[in-house]
Amino acid sequence: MPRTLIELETKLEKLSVLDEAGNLDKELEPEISDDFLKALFRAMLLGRRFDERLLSLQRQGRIGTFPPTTGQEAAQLGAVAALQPEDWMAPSFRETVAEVWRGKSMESIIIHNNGFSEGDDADAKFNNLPVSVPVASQTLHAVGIAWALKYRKMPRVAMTFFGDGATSEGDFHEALNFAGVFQVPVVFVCQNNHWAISVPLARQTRSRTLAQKAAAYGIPGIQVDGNDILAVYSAAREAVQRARDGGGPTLIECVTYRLQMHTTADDPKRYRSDEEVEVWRKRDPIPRFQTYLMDKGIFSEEDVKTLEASIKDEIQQAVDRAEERMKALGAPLTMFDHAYATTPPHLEEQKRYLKTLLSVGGKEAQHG
Amino acid sequence: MPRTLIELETKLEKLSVLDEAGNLDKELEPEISDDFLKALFRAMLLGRRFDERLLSLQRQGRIGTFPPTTGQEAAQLGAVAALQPEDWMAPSFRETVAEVWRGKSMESIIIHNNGFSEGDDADAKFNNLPVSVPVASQTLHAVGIAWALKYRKMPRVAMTFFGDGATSEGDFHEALNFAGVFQVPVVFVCQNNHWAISVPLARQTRSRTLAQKAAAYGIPGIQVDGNDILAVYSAAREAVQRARDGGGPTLIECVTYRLQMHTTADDPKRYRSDEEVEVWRKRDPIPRFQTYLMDKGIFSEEDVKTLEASIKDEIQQAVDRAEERMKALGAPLTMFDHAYATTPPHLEEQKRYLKTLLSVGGKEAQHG
Amino acid sequence: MAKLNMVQALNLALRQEMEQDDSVIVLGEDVGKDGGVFRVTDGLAEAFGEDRSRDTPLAESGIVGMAVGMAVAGLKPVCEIQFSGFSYHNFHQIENHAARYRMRSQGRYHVPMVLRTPYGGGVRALEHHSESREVYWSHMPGVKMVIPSSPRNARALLVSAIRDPDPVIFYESKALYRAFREEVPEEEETFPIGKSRRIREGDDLTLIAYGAMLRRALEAAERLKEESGIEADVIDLLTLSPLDDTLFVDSVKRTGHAVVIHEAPLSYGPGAEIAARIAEKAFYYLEAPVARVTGYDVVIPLFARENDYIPSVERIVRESRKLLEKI
Amino acid sequence: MAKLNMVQALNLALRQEMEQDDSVIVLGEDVGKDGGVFRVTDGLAEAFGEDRSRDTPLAESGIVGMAVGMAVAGLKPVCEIQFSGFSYHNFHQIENHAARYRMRSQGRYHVPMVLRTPYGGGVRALEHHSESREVYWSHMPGVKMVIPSSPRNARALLVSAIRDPDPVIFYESKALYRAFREEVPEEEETFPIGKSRRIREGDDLTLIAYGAMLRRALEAAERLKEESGIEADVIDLLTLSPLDDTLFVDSVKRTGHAVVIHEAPLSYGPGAEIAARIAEKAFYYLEAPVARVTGYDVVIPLFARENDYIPSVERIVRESRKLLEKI
Ligand SMILES: Cc1ncc(C[n+]2csc(CCOP(=O)(O)OP(=O)(O)O)c2C)c(N)n1
Ligand SMILES: Cc1ncc(C[n+]2csc(CCOP(=O)(O)OP(=O)(O)O)c2C)c(N)n1
Ligand SMILES: [Mg+2]
Ligand SMILES: [Mg+2]
Repeated sequence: MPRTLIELETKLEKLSVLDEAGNLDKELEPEISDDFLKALFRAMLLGRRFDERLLSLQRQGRIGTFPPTTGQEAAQLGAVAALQPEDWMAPSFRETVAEVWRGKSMESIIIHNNGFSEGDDADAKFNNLPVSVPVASQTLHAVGIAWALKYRKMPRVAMTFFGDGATSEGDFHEALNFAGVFQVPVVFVCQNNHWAISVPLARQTRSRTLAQKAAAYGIPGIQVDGNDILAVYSAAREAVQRARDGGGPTLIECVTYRLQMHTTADDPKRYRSDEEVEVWRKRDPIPRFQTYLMDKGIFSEEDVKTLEASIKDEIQQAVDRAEERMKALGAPLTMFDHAYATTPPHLEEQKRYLKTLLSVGGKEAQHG
Repeated sequence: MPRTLIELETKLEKLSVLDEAGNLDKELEPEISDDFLKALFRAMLLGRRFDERLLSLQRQGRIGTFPPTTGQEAAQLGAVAALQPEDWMAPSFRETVAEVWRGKSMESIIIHNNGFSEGDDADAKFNNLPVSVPVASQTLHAVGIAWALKYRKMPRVAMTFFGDGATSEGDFHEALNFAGVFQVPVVFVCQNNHWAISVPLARQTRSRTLAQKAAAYGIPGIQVDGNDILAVYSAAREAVQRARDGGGPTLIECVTYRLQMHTTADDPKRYRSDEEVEVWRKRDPIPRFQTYLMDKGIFSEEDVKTLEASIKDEIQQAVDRAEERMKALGAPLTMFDHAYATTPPHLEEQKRYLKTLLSVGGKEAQHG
Repeated sequence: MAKLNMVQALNLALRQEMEQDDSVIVLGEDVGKDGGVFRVTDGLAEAFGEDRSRDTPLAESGIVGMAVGMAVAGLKPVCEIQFSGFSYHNFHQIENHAARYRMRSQGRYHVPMVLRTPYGGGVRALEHHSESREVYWSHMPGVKMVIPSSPRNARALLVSAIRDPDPVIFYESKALYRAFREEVPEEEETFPIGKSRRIREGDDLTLIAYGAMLRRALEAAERLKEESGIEADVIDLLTLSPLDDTLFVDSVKRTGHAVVIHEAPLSYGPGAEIAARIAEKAFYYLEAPVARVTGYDVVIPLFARENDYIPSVERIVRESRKLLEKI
Repeated sequence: MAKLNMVQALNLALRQEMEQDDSVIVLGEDVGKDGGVFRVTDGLAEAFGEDRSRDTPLAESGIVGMAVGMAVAGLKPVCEIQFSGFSYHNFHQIENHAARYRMRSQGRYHVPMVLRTPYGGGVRALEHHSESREVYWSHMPGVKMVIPSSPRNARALLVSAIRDPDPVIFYESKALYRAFREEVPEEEETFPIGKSRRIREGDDLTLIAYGAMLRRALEAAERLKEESGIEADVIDLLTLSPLDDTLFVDSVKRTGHAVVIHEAPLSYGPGAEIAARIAEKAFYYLEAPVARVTGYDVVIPLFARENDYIPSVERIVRESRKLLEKI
């Protein structure tokens, strides 16, 4: 001292690879096999079409409230694409596209969106936590999992997702601080979609970027164009690798946009302008990536058409299967099933009681 | 973009004015009147001697557990010295020196330390909150107060104190973030005394400084030598002025050291070395400030002696008054007094019940 | 008098209090432009400015901790916590501070704040959006716990809560928000916190409920009368803490039988306290144990099954009959 | 067998479980080198390494949220929250997550964690260091709530809690930590969670208590016998949730009279549930209402007055006599 500037111990960076029009910064292009690129594109498109379908199902009353993902496909997929199945994912509630990539069936998602806990099953091959509704709370679970992985000397990492709004919660802070102190293999992926329901980013925090919040924890932070899947993937791959190599946590801010309503119960017209949405529609991650693939010569208009058809089919089958499966669901007594490993006597008693109620009155005995 | 560094919107700085030996950086010397300098010195010394006296009272069983302040006088006083009485102070639990500066009587502190809520009275001239034991929680109250001050267009500020450990709590994060977003007149004073009970700073967070955590909220942060009252005062005055002028919040990290145990229930030998303590003993804020005053020619060895005698006297009187006052305290029924503005019927009933208990059995009826 | 649903009635209460008293400040997530996810604060930001219906960052402890400070400094904050399932994030700020500043400061400071939050099931919502945990707040010394059951009493109680010098937790049943309309006078109306109300008179049985379950209790009473000629006294608690036991104790002294109904889980639920009070104060009048018709001791299931969890009219009727047969 | 106080007995439980099972991880503030502010984790870091008795940053939600993740990933975390007065900071992590991962994941994940925390008054501590809020956890579906009353049962219950596949909240009475010693066998001993125990037999009256109050109940029973020839049955609940009502209900069927004792506030307190259960299951045996000898409905006063808040032996004796005179 006397009056000097504080130097930070880690870098705070920004990264973009493909611009809005799909033009490539050659130097930064990540090496990805053609097959993997195509798989990513399919997953993006499937995510988009599935979201559209869910929205129409919701409008028809065939599913309940859900949070759309349109516009955020690159942010989610670019991140999870860097994981192995045995790595862990701790999602928030808006990572449907990432969940499907990681083995969750669309059928289950529909069933979950109909209020059946049976929709919360998951592909055992993947270590995915179920969705977590309380904002930011799951970030701590990811840290705990990463702690366990490090303790068990397993070469795996945990990745957790959350929104811009989530960065305001105390749990976000505690998670990043713990991760920094314990240097555990966790990657924090913030989908900065500019809105937390009706609250715009500028009212969420005064910091210019969310990535710079990493400075508070002495960990690296990077802001990427979240609608640029190559940028997201590059940053995620780097962070995952660092975590796997014992280099500790990273905060990745993916700058993206929620093109739809917060959930189907929300009306965004109350708080944001169509013009703003239009600006972001032009930054849609899908056409941009498609341009890149076409420029690269590994994808044609024809391929897109074939893909659209096969996706449509796949979604339809999932809807059909879900609706079929749901006919057999609904037995209320299952509410007692997963309360504890062993159902304690008082719950057995309550279960018997509900059973009696159901048997005497049929459904009518129960419903108000 | 493409890959670039993130620039912060506010400065993160370090400041020191007097070095360990009391040598001055002339350029940075704040303008303070001689009388004010002397008043500060008296308060520092009084704080030290009072702490010593409390420790001996505690060892004699004449007060309960308390958190000593020795070593942190400059950090506390330098900060509150920048306030007006009508400004607000939201302390944690270790700001005895600051509280006494702001009108709290030593007598009350002794009474509080004996488990009497009557010790929680305060000088009505000052807007001080009572001590807050849950770590970091009071920082939010300061933000709320500052919000009210801004709303009411009052030219006042709120200052809140907390420790290095407190920066790990979610409430700290939420407080700084709210303060940043609302740009309210609040000054966050972190007394980084290197320990949170047995946990050293390096295990509390991976960030190299605590001041840099301000970057997460887009607000200015400054690290000062917390054992250098001139540095603390300079930084506090600047922050208070900025807040008063509508410039919003500041985070000040005062680097200091807890020379004593965490509380009298703690044994620091379990977790830290005498050598470490010795290093910090040499950085004691009091001799350093004394040297400065003597070098400045406004204070002599003789003055110190006179001061010590008057302080001793003042403390003795406080002890005597407290012990006298406590004789009259202890009526248990007061526990119902400040529960609600109007005591609801069930509490009246419980109060009557306790009254009966006390009257039938005397004290013995109650105590187990 | 206009016919209002509960959302509109609550909005009226806020609007009128904000008009009269510029220390009343609404704050919370999405309470500004959006008017709250249930629209309870609709139009307040337009009418009174953004500072008076203040959108905050997404942090419940922050909202409540800030409100505590605002209240200490003389304002009357009315926080909205978007769903009661997220009010646990601010639990420590209420238990450790809102409930204690008066005591801790020997009366110098107090915390005239309201924490409004939607609770309960029945609207086909996601996890954490349907539960009832009113006991947490009812057991907590230093706060008051209020649960209205209709648009009119919601409005009157919210006005009283805002004016109350102590912290009030105000649970609003989502199922009631738009369930029905009621005449709500434009003129000021308050209802004392800490008072219950008799809603229906009868000598055979006492039904005790609050919030969304009050309506079901009333429906059950009608059916008991129609189907079996049983006349039920129905008590609406309205305030859970401080609990007014005078009306239900008197009632049970006449009827000898009581059923308490709530959505919250059975064990250590509100019904336990009601049953204990009745036993303490009307023991020799009781002809049968107080029956508790409640949620089960599990987390309320996702919405496909929530109606099997929440006490139904049918179930209240059935348990009431069972109780009386025991005479 | 060694004579151990409760701190030592808990330490033994941790030590032995950690020896046997390297998935058992202690974590919390000051649990490492310092051995916990009450020394319950003394020596564990030395014996098993710092990762096994892990000092964390100062953040309760962080500790518990991290533990939830550790448990989901297959470890058995034992968190220490330094005082139960700070466990509200992590309330949402327990209510929203620890209690629900099993259900939410349809049984795929579960949360075998323990949250140990000192509760209750009687040690002349600061504000927030003396309260009893066991109801918050007892009412919460998906967790278990245990409160031991002696070194030996504390050790046995902690072993059971650590091995339990579901989350257990484990309240330790500070007043009991060093109050007395008891023979605690070196060999493994467990005690089933969800079971109460009869500690003393008698036919005149049932005293129901747990934690620190159990000792006072026993003392009261001795005095009742000596002074008035009254023979009390004494039941130690040990687990509050799931609540074992078999013993106390049976007992009341014999005695016709019950007194329940706790430090927690009266209203919506544990005693309410006990009283309601007794009424439900032994109504026709009850000769008087269940008496509740409890803390008052205010925040426990600072330590100069705490003994006027906590139920005393004298008060238990008095209320027991009053109850029996009513026969
Ligand atoms: C703790 C908590 N508080 C409030 C809510 C209600 N809520 C659900 S989503 C949401 C906004 C989240 O914003 P962000 O983190 O940006 O995620 P996004 O919805 O944009 O994906 C809110 C307030 C919640 N689920 N959890
Ligand atoms: C929320 C909360 N958790 C735990 C404690 C127990 N406790 C009291 S002081 C303390 C350490 C505080 O460290 P720091 O913030 O650095 O302040 P210092 O004691 O050094 O002044 C702890 C853990 C508490 N009072 N509040
Ligand atoms: Mg968002
Ligand atoms: Mg410290």
